[in-house]
Amino acid sequence: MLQQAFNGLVGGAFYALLALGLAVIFGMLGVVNFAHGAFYMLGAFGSYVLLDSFGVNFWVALVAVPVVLGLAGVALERLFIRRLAPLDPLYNFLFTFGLALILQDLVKREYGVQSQPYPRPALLDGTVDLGLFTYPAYQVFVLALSVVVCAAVWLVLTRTRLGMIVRAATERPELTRALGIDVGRWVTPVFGFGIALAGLAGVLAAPMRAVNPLMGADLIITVFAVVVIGGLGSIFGSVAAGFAIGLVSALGNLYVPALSQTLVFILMAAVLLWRPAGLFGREESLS
Amino acid sequence: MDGAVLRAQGLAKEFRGFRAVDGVDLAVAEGSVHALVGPNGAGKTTLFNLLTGFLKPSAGSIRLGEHDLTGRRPEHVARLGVARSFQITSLFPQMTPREHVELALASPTGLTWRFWRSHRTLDRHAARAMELLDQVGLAAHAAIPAGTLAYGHKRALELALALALDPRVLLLDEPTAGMGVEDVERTVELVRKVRAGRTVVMVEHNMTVVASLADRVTVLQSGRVLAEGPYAEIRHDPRVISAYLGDADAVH
Amino acid sequence: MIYPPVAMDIACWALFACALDLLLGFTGLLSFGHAAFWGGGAYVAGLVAVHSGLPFPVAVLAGAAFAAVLAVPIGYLSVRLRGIYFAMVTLAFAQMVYFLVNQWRDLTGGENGLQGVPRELFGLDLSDSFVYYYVALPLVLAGFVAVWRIVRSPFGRVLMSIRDNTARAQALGYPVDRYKLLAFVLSACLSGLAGGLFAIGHGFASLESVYWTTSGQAVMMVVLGGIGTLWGGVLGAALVVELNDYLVTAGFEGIGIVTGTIFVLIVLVFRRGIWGTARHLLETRSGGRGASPGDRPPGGAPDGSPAPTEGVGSPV
Amino acid sequence: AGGPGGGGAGEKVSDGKVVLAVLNDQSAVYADLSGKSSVEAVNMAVADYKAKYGDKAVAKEIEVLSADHQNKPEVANSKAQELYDRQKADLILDVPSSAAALAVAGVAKAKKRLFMDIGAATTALTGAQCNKYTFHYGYNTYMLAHGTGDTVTKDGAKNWYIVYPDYAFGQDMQKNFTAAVTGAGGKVIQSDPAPFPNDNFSTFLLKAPGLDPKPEVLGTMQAGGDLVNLVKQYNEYKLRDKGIGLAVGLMFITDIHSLGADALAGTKFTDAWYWNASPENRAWADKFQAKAGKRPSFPNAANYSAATQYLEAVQRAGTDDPDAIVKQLEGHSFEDAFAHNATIRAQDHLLLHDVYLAQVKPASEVTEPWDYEKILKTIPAAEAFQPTPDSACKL
Amino acid sequence: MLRVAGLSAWYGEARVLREVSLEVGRGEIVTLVGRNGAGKTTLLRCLMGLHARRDGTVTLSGTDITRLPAHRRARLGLGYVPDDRGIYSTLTVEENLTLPPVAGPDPWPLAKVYETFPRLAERRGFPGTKLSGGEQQMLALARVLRTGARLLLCDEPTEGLSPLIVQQIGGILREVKRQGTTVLLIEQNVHFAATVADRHYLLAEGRIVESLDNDEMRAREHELLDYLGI
Ligand SMILES: Nc1ncnc2c1ncn2[C@@H]1O[C@H](COP(=O)(O)OP(=O)(O)OP(=O)(O)O)[C@@H](O)[C@H]1O
Ligand SMILES: Nc1ncnc2c1ncn2[C@@H]1O[C@H](COP(=O)(O)OP(=O)(O)OP(=O)(O)O)[C@@H](O)[C@H]1O
Ligand SMILES: [Mg+2]
Ligand SMILES: [Mg+2]
Repeated sequence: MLQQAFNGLVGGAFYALLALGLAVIFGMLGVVNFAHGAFYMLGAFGSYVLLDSFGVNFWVALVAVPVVLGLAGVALERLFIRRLAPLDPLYNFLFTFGLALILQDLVKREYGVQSQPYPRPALLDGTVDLGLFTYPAYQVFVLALSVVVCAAVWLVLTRTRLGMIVRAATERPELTRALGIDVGRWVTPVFGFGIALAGLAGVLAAPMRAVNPLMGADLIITVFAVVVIGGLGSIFGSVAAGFAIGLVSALGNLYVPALSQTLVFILMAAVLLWRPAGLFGREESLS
Repeated sequence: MDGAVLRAQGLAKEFRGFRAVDGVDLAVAEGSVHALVGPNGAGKTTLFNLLTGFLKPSAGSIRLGEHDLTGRRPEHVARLGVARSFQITSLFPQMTPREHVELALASPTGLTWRFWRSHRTLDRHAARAMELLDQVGLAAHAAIPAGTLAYGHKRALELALALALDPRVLLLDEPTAGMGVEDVERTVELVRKVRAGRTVVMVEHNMTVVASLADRVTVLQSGRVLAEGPYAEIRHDPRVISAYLGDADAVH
Repeated sequence: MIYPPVAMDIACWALFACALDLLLGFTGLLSFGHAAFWGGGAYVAGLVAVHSGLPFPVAVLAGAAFAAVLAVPIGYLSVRLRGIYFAMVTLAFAQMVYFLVNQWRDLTGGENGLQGVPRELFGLDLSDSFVYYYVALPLVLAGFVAVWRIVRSPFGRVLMSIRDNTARAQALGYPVDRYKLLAFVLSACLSGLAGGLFAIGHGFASLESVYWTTSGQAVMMVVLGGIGTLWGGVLGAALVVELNDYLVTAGFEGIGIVTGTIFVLIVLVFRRGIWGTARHLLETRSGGRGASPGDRPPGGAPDGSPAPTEGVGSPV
Repeated sequence: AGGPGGGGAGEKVSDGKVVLAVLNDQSAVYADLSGKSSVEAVNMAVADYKAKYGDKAVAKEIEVLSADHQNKPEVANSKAQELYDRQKADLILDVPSSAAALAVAGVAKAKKRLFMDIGAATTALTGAQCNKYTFHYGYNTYMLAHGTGDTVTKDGAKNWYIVYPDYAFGQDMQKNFTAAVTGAGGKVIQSDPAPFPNDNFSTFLLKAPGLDPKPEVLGTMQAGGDLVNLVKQYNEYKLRDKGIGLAVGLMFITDIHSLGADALAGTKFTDAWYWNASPENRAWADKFQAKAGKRPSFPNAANYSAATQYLEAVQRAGTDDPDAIVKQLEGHSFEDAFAHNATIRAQDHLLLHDVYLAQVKPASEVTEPWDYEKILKTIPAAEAFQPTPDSACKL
Repeated sequence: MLRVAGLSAWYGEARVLREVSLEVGRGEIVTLVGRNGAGKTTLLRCLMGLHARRDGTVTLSGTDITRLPAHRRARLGLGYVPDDRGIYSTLTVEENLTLPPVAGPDPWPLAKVYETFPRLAERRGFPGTKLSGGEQQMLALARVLRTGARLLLCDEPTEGLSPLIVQQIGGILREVKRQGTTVLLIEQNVHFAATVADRHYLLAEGRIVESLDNDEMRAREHELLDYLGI
């Protein structure tokens, strides 16, 4: 049971990282990034390609892939997202939806739909004794890393001036410029960073999950639900909801398998009825 | 007070521990113009939001004549005859002023549920709409999208909309803010004209307007009623002077 | 000439897209869960046809009615939410319907789909797609007329005002949520009608029809044609279906690359969609300047796309 | 090609040519295990037929078409109509994914043209939804479950824990597997539905060792990406070391190729055909590799075989009239590169043939690319498939 | 300090500013008056670099800033108080205050801001748009004071404020003037304008029609009212 709970947290670690990236991007740019799952997939594929074609190992990939994807995110923001930013958020939602289709199929054309092999890093091949039970070392590593990353991001965004600027730039880009802040300079890296987080989750997934072009497509819907439960744009909420949903779905699989597919969505509907802005979302003022 | 159409009792609103409205008793006499004044942040707009159902009170009750308004939704309150204008303009940017007013005129008719009828049926309100726009001085701008109106014109449209509902009680939140003197005067005239047969409650910082229109003034401070009475009385109340008016005549 | 089964697909999708545009373009609600209604209509129409042997229009209308009924609870819960929240919640509800259809295998056939749906019309032989096409067309047309009528009704006017400024509409005495709900139900009903015709046309209802990609496809058609243009949806549907049909035999492996690229281009450069762009060009040509905003006018996007539906609390 | 009875009097082949259409998934999840490479296989069949009969060939002109159904039943359905009507297809081949296959079967019935399904697993094609013009060729859920369930249980693993994806295919597999295991004297301790698709199976894997009694085999009915996920995680939790073996309901050689042999080493499953099982198989596989650049999966081979048998039937019948062909195929027994000891059962149009129980080799024993399987035994045609036709099937 | 020459601006086809030229000296308070829709707001937006379709030149302390993006202008000491107040709902009151970077030699310390506007101190942890309309107006003004901007561009800063606060703002403007700050003010309230400002520009239909000093303004008040409707 405890072990199951722990296992739920490991699953939650992926949700949390993805939800965090999504929330950072949404919170700061007001963009719901449909392509987030695709970048997760690219993260996994990135590490596969590095290993397969260049013999670059997991540890290097862990750093290099997110960086590269982050840069891609920067370019993406500069070229496209920014243009759509002043319009209804719907347009960026749709833009990234199209982008997701493209990325997915580009990879599919190149590598086919079959899953690609990716070994666990040798260093983490063993198990760790956690006192109450032993657990695969790699999964413990995933959990730990994700907790650290999430905490760090949360601190930066809520406790620093950076977070403040980006929030302001999101809400009123024009006025923010008029107040002396070069909006573009701040928003772009944040977008890149959100994408990098998706990439990081992808790299972490490669050794334990099927690496194929479709790996992000369905996951993203669940992550949407997670983010909504946590409160769209709430950094803390998304991370907390990520871990919580991991936990709940692990236990759900165990006790009510018939509901396991719908559980997240039922939860989401329930949360929204009760708190329309999600668990940690900022409540809207009137009506 | 007898003859009060709108009556609030012990009305309070709390925002996360902050009491913006804190036990307000208010009785608005039928047919009167009642001004609500007070320093910024005193809770006037919040009180309006409570009275019109945009906020749910934390405590207290609201009655409109024989109806209990407490906790009702905004559209319901509007149906019962309480119309409001917004302090911060709130319009349909792509609709023309005329369409705005037509829509407001159609609201009580139930006509708008007919999804199988042509929208031309709304035209039956056109004449009345133009009349109202003319009253507020917008006739010349009747056909351009409201989003491109200058600020003062938007304020005038706000007023026309509230009037279109032909309400029993009209709540105006700073109807003259952002208007030039001429428009202010026109608005004062207008309110004077439309008050016939209805009750007006207005938030206003312009004491000239208050002086010329209001039968009674309620002064709010920190969510509570500080003083109440005719303007002539209130303006000399030392508490009101120190909390709100200051050396008012120097400015207005 | 367009091949009848393809033409029928286009007609059904077009109606679906128009029904969705009623919500997206005219009420400002982006539903990403309309597959639930299209698919729900498909399954119910299929089930009625399979088990009752009634003429197909009856089955199709039953599907539409079911979609409308299904839309009541879903709509009731969702219309209270705004903007992107609404999109995500409808998506979630549709996924619930999807899983339900998948798991309720005895009734729906699960993943295998509901197979062997007959096309029955008083003994008329409809097995030929040509015949079916012409027999079913009036129903589709009736659907279009309904959408067109709704948009140009007093009710439609209120929807547009809700789209532009919800709080204001409320203050004018309009019970906003109820209007939104009725719009949602009408839109769902017409989507169900389209889905039912589609299912009868193909002779089966598939799980695919309730999957979120179906919702995505419909949204794409609307955007391609032009949000809030109504007829744009027809154009979008025709293009998407034809394009898919072409790609199926073109031997090109990346269908997503093509559709995705088109989508992205539309969003980036032809935001008004095809119909919207054409209409705009026509308007500017004929000297009708209307309001041609240079900068961003306050509120709503310049191109007739829905303004973000924000409440009173939003900064002005 | 052309409609039934189409073509002028005395003309044996409608429109003067025979049209074969491969309708399968060329862009979605099943693209790799069959897809375009199966089109290649069908081309090989055509070439072989022409070479074999030369001038005597009834089908002088043969055209091979292909279309991508993207794994969507609607697309499969529309495309099938178009293929039969406009492109004058005489035969549609492959159609993986049961939903699409059933949809095409409906079209075949309505248009009275032939359809030989290879990729789909559902027994409904030869059961409730069977029809005169539809044939099921290669494998089905019964054969997969019984081959593995029965043999593995008889080999000593009595206690099973089954995890299956919660959709039609998975549910069918679970039912068939349970029947097979129980029939062989084993016991299914528990079977759990898993979400589909799913990327995290740890709940089930953690639970397995704690079941009472402890299962000896974990039977998984997952396919494609889900299977890969499950196996990766199975290894991570080191269940094999804990005495829980792995049996897979449905596995294609492409799955082994993508996971690497070591990840699956020791896993048992039923394979409809294996390229390196016999010199004959291998000979054909070499020819295939020369064209397609890779070793064939069993659907590749089955497509070749189905096309060949169809053309042979045309040759025997002397016409491409569908009803005549059906008569030729029903009850026909034959032997080719794919099908050994094969018969097409007349009552339900199911192809019965020998299949293999296979085990994945550890990487150390893999001697050449794609050399992943050790054939444990051949399951004879009579045992491999349902012994009696489904009574729901009325042709 | 500020020199504007030949400024024109358009919304689509409609020209709303026509060849506007004006000058504001260092340490001066100058108001722009004119009826609703005259183009006052548009003029400020042009000065701030927020309006794309414009023509003409703008010079700040001898530097040509016509082509500079808005944020560079702000860095040069332009402080903008928009007519809609421009308060961020996602930022707290205090964050709203500290958001813009310091842009002048002697910015107001936060303590001084709070001392001047005690209401803001009370609500410092609340989201900015949860403030009342008047409080938001104070916040918008306080925000640019804190940056120490050298030239304030204020679009109707007294709108919706209580008489007491209006007097207070008058005091503040006079004080910043003493410190050498320049102010360009849009004002509908002629009395108020006359009490704080040195000079006035009259704007009508996108043109500067007159430039008046305080005495002229007072003397011709009635004539102006009739003529311009202000
Ligand atoms: N939704 C809300 N959440 C939190 N605080 C609020 C909210 N709405 C209003 N307040 C606070 O309640 C107090 C009263 O606000 P209100 O808008 O009623 O003032 P007001 O009297 O109308 O002032 P003004 O004359 O400046 O418009 C203010 O301090 C404001 O900050
Ligand atoms: N976004 C826009 N699109 C088209 N026209 C506009 C737009 N914004 C303003 N206008 C027009 O430009 C003219 C000048 O507007 P501006 O806002 O500058 O006036 P103003 O003098 O500030 O008025 P007020 O005192 O009411 O605020 C007005 O006629 C207005 O209708
Ligand atoms: Mg107020
Ligand atoms: Mg202005």
